[in-house]
Amino acid sequence: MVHTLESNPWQQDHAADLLYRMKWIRCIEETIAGKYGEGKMRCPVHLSIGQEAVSAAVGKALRKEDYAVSGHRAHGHYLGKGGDPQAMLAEIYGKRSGCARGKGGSMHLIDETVGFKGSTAIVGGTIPIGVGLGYSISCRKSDQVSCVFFGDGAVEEGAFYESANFAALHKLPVLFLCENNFYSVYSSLRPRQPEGREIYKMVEGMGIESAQGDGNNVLEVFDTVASALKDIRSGRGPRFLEFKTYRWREHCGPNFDNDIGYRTEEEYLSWKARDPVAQLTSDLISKNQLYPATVSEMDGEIQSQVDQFFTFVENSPFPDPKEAYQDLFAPDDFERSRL
Amino acid sequence: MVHTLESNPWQQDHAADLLYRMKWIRCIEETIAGKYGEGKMRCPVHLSIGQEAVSAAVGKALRKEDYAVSGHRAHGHYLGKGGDPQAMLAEIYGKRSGCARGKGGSMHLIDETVGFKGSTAIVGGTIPIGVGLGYSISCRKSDQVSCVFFGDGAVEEGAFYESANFAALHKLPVLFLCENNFYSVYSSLRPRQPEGREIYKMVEGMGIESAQGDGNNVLEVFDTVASALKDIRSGRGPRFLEFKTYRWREHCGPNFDNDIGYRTEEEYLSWKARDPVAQLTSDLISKNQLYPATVSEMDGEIQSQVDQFFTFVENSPFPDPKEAYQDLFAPDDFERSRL
Amino acid sequence: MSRRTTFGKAINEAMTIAMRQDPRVVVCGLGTDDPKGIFGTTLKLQEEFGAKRVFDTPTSENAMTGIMIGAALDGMRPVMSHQRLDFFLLAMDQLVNNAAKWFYMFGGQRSVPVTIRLIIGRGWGQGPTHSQNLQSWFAHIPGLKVVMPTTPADAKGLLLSSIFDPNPVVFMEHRWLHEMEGDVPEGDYRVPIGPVRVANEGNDITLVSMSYMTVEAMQALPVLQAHGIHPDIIDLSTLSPLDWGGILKSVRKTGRLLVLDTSNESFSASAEIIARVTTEAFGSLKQAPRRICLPDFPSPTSPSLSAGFYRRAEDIVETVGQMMGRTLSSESIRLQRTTPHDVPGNWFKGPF
Amino acid sequence: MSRRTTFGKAINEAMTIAMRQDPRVVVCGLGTDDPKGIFGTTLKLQEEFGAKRVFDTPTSENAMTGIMIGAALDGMRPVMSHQRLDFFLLAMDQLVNNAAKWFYMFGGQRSVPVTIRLIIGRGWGQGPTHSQNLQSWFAHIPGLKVVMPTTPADAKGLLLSSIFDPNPVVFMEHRWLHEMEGDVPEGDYRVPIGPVRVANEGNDITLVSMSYMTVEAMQALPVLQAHGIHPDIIDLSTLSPLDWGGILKSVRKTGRLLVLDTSNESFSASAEIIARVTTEAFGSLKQAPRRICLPDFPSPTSPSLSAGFYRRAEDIVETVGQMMGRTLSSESIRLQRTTPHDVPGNWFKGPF
Ligand SMILES: Cc1ncc(C[n+]2csc(CCOP(=O)(O)OP(=O)(O)O)c2C)c(N)n1
Ligand SMILES: Cc1ncc(C[n+]2csc(CCOP(=O)(O)OP(=O)(O)O)c2C)c(N)n1
Ligand SMILES: [Mg+2]
Ligand SMILES: [Mg+2]
Repeated sequence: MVHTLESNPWQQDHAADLLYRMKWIRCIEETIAGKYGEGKMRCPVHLSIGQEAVSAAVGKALRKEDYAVSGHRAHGHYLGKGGDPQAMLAEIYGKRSGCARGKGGSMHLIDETVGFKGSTAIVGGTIPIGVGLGYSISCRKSDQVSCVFFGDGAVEEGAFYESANFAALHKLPVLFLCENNFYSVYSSLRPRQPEGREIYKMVEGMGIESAQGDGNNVLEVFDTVASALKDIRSGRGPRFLEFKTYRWREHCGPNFDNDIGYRTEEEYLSWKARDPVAQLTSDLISKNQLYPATVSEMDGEIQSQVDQFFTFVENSPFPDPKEAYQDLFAPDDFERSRL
Repeated sequence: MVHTLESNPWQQDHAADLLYRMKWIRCIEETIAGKYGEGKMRCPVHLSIGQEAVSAAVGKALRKEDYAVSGHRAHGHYLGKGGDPQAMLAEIYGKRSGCARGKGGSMHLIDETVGFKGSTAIVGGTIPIGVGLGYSISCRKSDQVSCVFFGDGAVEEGAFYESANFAALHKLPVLFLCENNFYSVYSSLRPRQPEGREIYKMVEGMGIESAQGDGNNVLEVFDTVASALKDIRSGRGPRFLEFKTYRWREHCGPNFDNDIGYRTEEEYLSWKARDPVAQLTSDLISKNQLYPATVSEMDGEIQSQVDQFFTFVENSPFPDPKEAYQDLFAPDDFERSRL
Repeated sequence: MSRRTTFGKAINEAMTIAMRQDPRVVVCGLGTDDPKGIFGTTLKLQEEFGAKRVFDTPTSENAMTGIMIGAALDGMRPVMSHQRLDFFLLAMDQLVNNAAKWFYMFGGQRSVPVTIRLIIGRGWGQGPTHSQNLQSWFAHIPGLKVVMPTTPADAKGLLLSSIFDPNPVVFMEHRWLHEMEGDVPEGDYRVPIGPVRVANEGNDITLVSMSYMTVEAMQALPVLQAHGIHPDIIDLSTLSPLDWGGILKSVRKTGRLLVLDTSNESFSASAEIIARVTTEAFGSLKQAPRRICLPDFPSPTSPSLSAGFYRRAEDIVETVGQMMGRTLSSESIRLQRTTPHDVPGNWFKGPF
Repeated sequence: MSRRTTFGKAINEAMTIAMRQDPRVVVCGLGTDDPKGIFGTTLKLQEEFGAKRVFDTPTSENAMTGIMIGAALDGMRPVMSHQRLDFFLLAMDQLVNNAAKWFYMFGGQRSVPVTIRLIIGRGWGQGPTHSQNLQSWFAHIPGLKVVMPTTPADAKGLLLSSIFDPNPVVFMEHRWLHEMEGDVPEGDYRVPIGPVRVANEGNDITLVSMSYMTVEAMQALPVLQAHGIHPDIIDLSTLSPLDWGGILKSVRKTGRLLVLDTSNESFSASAEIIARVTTEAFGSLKQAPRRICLPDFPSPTSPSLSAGFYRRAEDIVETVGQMMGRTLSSESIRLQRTTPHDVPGNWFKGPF
């Protein structure tokens, strides 16, 4: 049947595998965007189209048993980590087969089978969670890493700073992964952070080794992340990586919104010209590492899978309304003993 | 009668004035310590004995119309800023003439007539308040400065970080004044902040010009603060100053507690040897800038004033129990129109 | 003079009038000056009043609250907006330990004239952390005023009063009200903080309601009236300090109390209404008071789970019927609904 | 086998037993390993279990809560302590948006077995921000269990149950209980979270009480008995989920309800007790329920202001008397008091 991200036909070829992973995420999100207007996905969705390089590279660099957590814009992180795409889509459609059984929607993704421990809707809310996973890992003396995805806006929350301090203090195996896409909703960095201050440099001052990179260059992202993970696994404490990138569509929802005034069409086009998928594709083709025909094959293969996902999900049952009143508490010992 | 800090007989002599100011604070706090066991000061008190240099120097360097806010250990900051000592003591004794009418106690000092806008009991809680005062000042285009006193522990609160970011972003006239006395209650820095990380350097990374100094050298503190204030007043944004110093007595209460195990007697003695009051005294005497007799005169003058304060306060009336049920809300327009 | 306008525009108008009148009024919060202007409520403010008085902020809810408290202590009158109440949970320390207590704990010297707008989400899969109704939390804290307007006129009049109130005011706006229309007086129109609004007068039963639930109550009204049941509908436009006189007067008249609360049932504001009425007017009660609230669960996201989760006019009709010993059909209300259950009206295109 | 020990030592014992039994139990919070050991409750833990499992933390209440939630999501069972509930206001986002909702909002997959100890201050000039009682806040949030033991045995048994409960538990300790003595069973003694504790059985009136107020109720008891009044005293050792059956059974028997709450009156937990009893057992009530709470003001610092602020056994006796139509003297209680009003006993030397 459909194969998972890890069993894609190009996985043996590093660059092609990364391309596949980016396309996988892109295709799923583009299809969401295309169908959102039908009104069947009745929850806010934050698409990461344009930002796939980070999701793909980090997802590949992490091991399956590593942990990841994220925020509102988590589709890419979840899929990149190997999260079940049908369960994600079903969640967005509010179906019972959703990864959170319809309780959470797009902003609450989880797939514990691949270490994706959860994404939530409060900006910065999972940063401490990810650090706590790191603390737990360190108690178990395992060589797992906990990866925390967040944006440039989340950096402004005190929770980020407090979490960074604790991770540095206890040298926890945490990868702080900041996607700086220059915006928080419709706000540029200007009303939020001092001019000229680089986020990664500030974090360096907090006592965490940090670096910055081009978030649209998937090969570079992979290498940077892989080397940071090696450091972290060897017990050298947390690392902070900032990748500059750009979201193409509106903050929340399926449309483009460069016309409404908070950013310019030119800015968008300049970033679109640096599309991580197109860049890698033309790069590989020009170097003869990939045939144009392979690209089409890849696209076709992915699209047909994604179509199957949507068909399955659209035909999946909704949860019974009564399920709204289930799972408030996990059963405690006394309840279990009564069962 | 009694004269205020600003009208002390030595105010024309810079160094002697600073000495007077330190002694003023020291004497009041030592007297509190001596009398606390009587059980008449029925609220927690956090003494700053040993840390007077910062309070004295900052208080002198600030103008009366500048603002200051502080936290739980605020006696020195309040007195240094020129706060009414009787009103402070009355507050600690729970008397109606207290600066907060007995509602707040030692941890809630206020004297708006000298710009001391308030100290509160939640660690880090007034840091944003002080930045907000700075924002308001900047709206009024006045050249006042808002000085925020806090400790090394408060730096760990996200509120500090968020406040620093906002102050840097808007270039607000705020002086962040951190007294690093190496402890938060009975906790050394070790379980709280990464080893080797200097607080002022971290804050530099947040985008605020920062410096560190010897908090027991009152002349140096004064010069550092005066120069920072000049920068701030000229519109160059906030400044962060970290002064290393040491509290002599227990975290809260009148006793010494070097025996209970969280710090050593040796450590205490090494800091006591650097007593800011004794250091400046011997320095001035050795340079013939001060006669020993003057020191005695100063001590006598201060002690006799302080004794008068205590006598006055101890004989002051308690608030009427009914006052507990007053001043929940300031009267609004509708209530005022009904009066 | 009044004219019809929406709840959201009435809020915008109140802020505009306040800012024109008093240079100490400043407006901030995430997205204040962005193209959407917090559901339209802050549009044009920055153009008229400049970037120093109207500004976007970092995502730092806790410190920003403290910063505006600090500004208020220096005489400014800040209005802060949060697009969801849920985000404001980050700022409870500043709200409760500083704003609510400053005037009292410093002996009545300096009050904190800050207004905090909190928007309550609902529908379109807002889910567990974008649709909380924590009015009972705020009302439990001595020193806070808590305002929850339902009509556009109250939104305007109470917001102006909140801004010029010398005390901290938590001003709660239900997202489903922003596009609702009503008559709104022009100019500096103020509604006092405190008195309840009597939305309908009747003798048979007292409905005490708040915010969007009052809209549902008003939808239930014609059906009840058609069955000869005439309720007092009391809208708690101010939740704290609460106008107990207004409620008790009504219950003493009707002898029956049904409370409609937008929040989860247990330990909600509805409990205080029932408790206070029972302790003070026990003898007037003809029967046990009741309440209609949300179940004690977070709000689920899926439309199939949220469909039955929220209580609506139908439930009010049925419960009132039960209390009056009648079986009332709410069929007509159900038939009138032209929009899916998870949007407030056809104007709502999601996502927030 | 049980022996007499204090509430504080019982808590220490519970943590020791839990840590011995399960390596996933970790204990942290400001001052956990300092010489005072959080009023003695965490003493010796680090010696026995090491610095990785028992540790002091930075003053970062919000992130530390999230960090321990994260650890719990990976199977650990953290116990966090806050020397004052008031400090924990900084962490409401993590508590309410993450801990309380995680299990539900991810469809019942992964629960959060974290226990959060909150100490409620009182007396010796703790003042407005060191003595808040926000149990009604926590109890209003679906997904949180809220425990408030009064006796040393309950402290031990409920803490052990809390630590091993798969859900987040807010465990509230009144500072005035730490030195109180009682019989405490040895070993792994568990008290189920949920059932109320019947502290006294009687037929005349139901006193529903919580935490330290139950101590005051027990002081009132002999005076009431001496006047032939025999109350049911029901101690809400678990506030949520609440054992309504236990309360209703009592009120159906006595027909009278007096609720004793440690918090400010309006919108407090007492309101929910009265509201629920009234809606469900209206017919059994012989008269209006009443409650004894703190006035709706922050706690003042000066001893002359706090003296009348707190409600005590005297007030209970008088109110019960009024409800029973009797004038009862509480003189004997007043005479028995050998300590100033602002300390729990002569052992208390301040400052916290
Ligand atoms: C605490 C909190 N404040 C505000 C919001 C509203 N909000 C949702 S997404 C978002 C933008 C965050 O920006 P960033 O972290 O850069 O992520 P991006 O959307 O760019 O991926 C904001 C402010 C929220 N969800 N939570
Ligand atoms: C939010 C909060 N957490 C914890 C406390 C308890 N507490 C009171 S004083 C203090 C120490 C703070 O240390 P520091 O900021 O260095 O000030 P210092 O006492 O050394 O002057 C702590 C943790 C508190 N008051 N508020
Ligand atoms: Mg961003
Ligand atoms: Mg310190």
